[in-house]
Amino acid sequence: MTIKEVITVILLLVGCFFFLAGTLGVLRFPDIFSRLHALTKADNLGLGFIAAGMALHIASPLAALKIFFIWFFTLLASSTSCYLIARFQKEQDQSGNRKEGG
Amino acid sequence: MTDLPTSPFPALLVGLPFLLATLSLFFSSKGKAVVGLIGSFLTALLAIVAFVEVTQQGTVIHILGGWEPPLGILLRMDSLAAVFIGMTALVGVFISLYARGYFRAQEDSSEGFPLFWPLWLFLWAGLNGLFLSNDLFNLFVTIEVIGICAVALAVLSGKKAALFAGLRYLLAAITGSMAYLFGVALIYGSTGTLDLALLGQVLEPGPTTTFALLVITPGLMIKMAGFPFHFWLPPAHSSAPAPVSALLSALVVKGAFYILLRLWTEVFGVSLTFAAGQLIGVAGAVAVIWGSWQAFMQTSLKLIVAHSSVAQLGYLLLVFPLLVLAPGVTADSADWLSPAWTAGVYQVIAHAFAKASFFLSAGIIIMAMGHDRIESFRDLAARMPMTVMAIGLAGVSLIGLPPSGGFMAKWNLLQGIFLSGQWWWAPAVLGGSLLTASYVFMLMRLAFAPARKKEPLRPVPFRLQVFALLLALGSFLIILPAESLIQFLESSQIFGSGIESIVEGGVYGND
Amino acid sequence: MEAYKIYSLTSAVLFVIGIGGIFIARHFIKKIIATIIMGGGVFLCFVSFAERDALNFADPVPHAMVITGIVVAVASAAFALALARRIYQLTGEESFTKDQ
Amino acid sequence: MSVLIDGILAILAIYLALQCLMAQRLTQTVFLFFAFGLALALAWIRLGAVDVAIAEAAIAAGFLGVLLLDALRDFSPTFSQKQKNPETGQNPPGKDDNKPPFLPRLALGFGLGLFLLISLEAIWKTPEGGGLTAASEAFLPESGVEHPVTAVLLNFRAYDTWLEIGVILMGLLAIFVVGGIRLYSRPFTAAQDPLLRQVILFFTPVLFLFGAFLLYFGKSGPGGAFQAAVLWGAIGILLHLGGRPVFSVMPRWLLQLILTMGLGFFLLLGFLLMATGNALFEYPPAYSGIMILIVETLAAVSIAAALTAIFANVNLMKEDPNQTESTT
Repeated sequence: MTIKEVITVILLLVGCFFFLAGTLGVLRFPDIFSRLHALTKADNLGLGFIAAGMALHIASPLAALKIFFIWFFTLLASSTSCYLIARFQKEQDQSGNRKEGG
Repeated sequence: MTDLPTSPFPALLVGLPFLLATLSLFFSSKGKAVVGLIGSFLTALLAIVAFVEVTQQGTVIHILGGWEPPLGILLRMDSLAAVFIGMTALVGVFISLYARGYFRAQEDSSEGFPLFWPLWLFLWAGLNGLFLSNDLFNLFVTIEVIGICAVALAVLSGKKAALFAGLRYLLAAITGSMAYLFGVALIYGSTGTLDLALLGQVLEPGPTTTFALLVITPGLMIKMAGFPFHFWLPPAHSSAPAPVSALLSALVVKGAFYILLRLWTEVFGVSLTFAAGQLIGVAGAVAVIWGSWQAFMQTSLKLIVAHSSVAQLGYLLLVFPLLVLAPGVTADSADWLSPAWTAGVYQVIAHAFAKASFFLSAGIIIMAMGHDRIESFRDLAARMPMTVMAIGLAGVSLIGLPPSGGFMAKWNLLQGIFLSGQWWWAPAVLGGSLLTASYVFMLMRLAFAPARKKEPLRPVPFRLQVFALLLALGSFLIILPAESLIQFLESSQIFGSGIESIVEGGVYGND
Repeated sequence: MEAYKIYSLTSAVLFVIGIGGIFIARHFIKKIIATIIMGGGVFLCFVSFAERDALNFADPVPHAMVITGIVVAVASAAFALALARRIYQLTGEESFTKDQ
Repeated sequence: MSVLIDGILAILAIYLALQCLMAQRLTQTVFLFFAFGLALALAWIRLGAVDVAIAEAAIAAGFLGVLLLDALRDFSPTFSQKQKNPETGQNPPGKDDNKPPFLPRLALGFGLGLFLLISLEAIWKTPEGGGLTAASEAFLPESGVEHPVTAVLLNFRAYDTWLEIGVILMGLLAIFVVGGIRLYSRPFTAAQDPLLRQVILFFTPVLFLFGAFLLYFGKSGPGGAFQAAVLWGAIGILLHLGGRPVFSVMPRWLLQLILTMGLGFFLLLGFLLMATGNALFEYPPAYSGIMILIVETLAAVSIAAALTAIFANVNLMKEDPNQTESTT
């Protein structure tokens, strides 16, 4: 086992750990904001580690670039949708509060 | 099969209505109707030319893309396909003519009506494609084309009842085609070919083939509203606009029947048992009695006609037990095969003409009275003689009285039943005719009864009544060329062939 | 056991789940999804046989058929969905009632 | 090890399908449907069907999922009204009263179980038919493309593909029928969010490029018209959601042309070839590569437009309150 493979395995394991943590967070956290937090932050980090691990494993610059783009687009899409969901929820909460208050 | 004469007509028969339908999308509402009408005439003309070509050359084929089966797809126009295409053309032209007048008379009520034309031409292309297809997967695509167009046409009015019925119809149709596709997957997995002619040679009996039969047959029976799966038909057919009801019951359900007939006789011969034929026969017999009884119990005209479709489709199912030969009987010695096939083909054609005429007449009556409840039919004969006559003639054909096409079908069916010794189907045929006679005569009695107070009738374009009457007359005229038609049909390999059940035993009889 | 067998057996299970869903599920959307699940089972059956028949590459004909089938199934499902939404809009019904 | 992965994936797909149909809330159903589609896509990858995986993920899970999600805006309010306690996901006890009676359910369950056993036996005992791999491989050099699936779709069995493109158009027409044909008459009011707009603007060229890549790459590898079409359709949907409904600013004839040109060109080319003495869709080998590419490109644009129109129309149905009165 070369040092490269060891690093790959470690990166993949760390990535899986973050995914697991993120999933656990989605399942166990109480409200939508903290769930979103778990989902986007931990999962994106996990995906990043796994992408890094795979890039190292394949070890070709073109493939590494492709993998980077996969990670980058996922990051962009998930952060945008997280923001939109959070905003929607906040607006709903505010209008709900207003209704209850008035 | 690839050494048969090639002809461009099969490809044109699918391509032309497709192209015209696409073209009609570019036009305004009025232009759509004009293009649609011209398209109907052109397609019908092409169908007639192709029919003549088949009478002269025998079976013609078109190898699509130049790739021979099993890799490619082959369109095959034998005499059976030619007869079905010709029937579609004749009935289709009359319905198109009627639809033009019908939709023009109520142009204000719904904005979806102009889309009738492209959808109907797409449907026509799908039907032609289905009759010509010789490939299991291509058949799936064509029944999906037909299914989507048929449901879209059925919900054309946008009314609540039509939408519910349409969704039910669509879900049933998707379920049916998915079940069919599952069978196709298994057949492809076990043989590596999709071509019907090749499959007939290479398909081996075994649990896979039997299971494929077990999913394909109910799947197609859902699509043709065979007995336990007929639930979607009456609401869908009765809530659609009149020309659409006519299309759906005269042509669309026949497509699935055609596939079933082809598959049973050409492909599944190896795994069919006598009992399987009997089982589908029972479904047919129950459908005949149940459908006719339900039709008798209805109080509105369109529901009567729709339920009567269930019964008339039951007669088609009754053909199958005659085609499956008992163990030990060969197709050469079975002299009831020819009457059984004649009965099947004539039932399809006669029902197409009669039912189309019936639904178009119902549309006329709704247009005149504003509703179709039969208690206000009193004295209709004096006020709308042509329409009542069309209903009467169509009814006579449905009952099967001579000299109608329906008589030809039922007489041959009875002949086949007695020649084959399967006398137990006879009561169903006779009982069905009796019940049909009951509701047709009930309608006639009402139409001729004097009325105490007359409802005012709105005027109906004269042309519409003529088209309905012509279709009803058509269901009588079709017996004139009977002899040459049967001779023509016998030139195809499939007509008159029986299914020699090799395996003995139960329905699931390969063990 | 070869890998394709696992999937071809799964296909039967998915098909049955789909059929059951069409009968038992009440809400329109669930019925529509059930047809897609049923289709998924059928397509899995095709593709697993393609994998079994692989030489230099997997059998392309089932792949092509499945792509066609997916598109056709989605078109039908989209139509069914439009019908369901329209029904809900007009009547407020989300499932078939007894009299309809 | 690989059997383990396949087994887990199979169990996951079955579990998700069951959960999807048994979920209490519609939202759960739809999201589990996404998950089910992705599980199936993984299964396709495991089976070496990359084209199918892209198609499944993009069309079945992606596009249909988006439509279902959009439909939730209609359905979910009443559903949460019926269900008093949506947060916990618990079912209130009074909800089960409209379930069908016990005996038919038992009979149905029994029948389905029996059917499952028979089907498992049939699949287990399926003889090896050999498929058409050898035939496709033999004719692949003559087809004009190097990727076998594209060769089957666009050349060997082009007829099915042509009909299928027709089915999409018919589906669109059918949805018009349901929603009324006053299409694109109303502008869609989109979320006015600066971030969303910027992200959509960023994704538009990316998706376009990626779609074009898939389209061109379909000649030699997984990809092709349908996959590209969904990506391009996604552009249309995103622009629509971001407040730039492309179709509403387009003249009607242009829209109709875009919607029908894939189908029309496919067929007209076929007729042209027939006029020169070939069969329908019989491409001369020397030109088949370029012909297939043109057909694919136009078909992809048409399908993309149709997908966008399906989405936009389903949306518009909701915005149109005065139709309700006119047709009831």
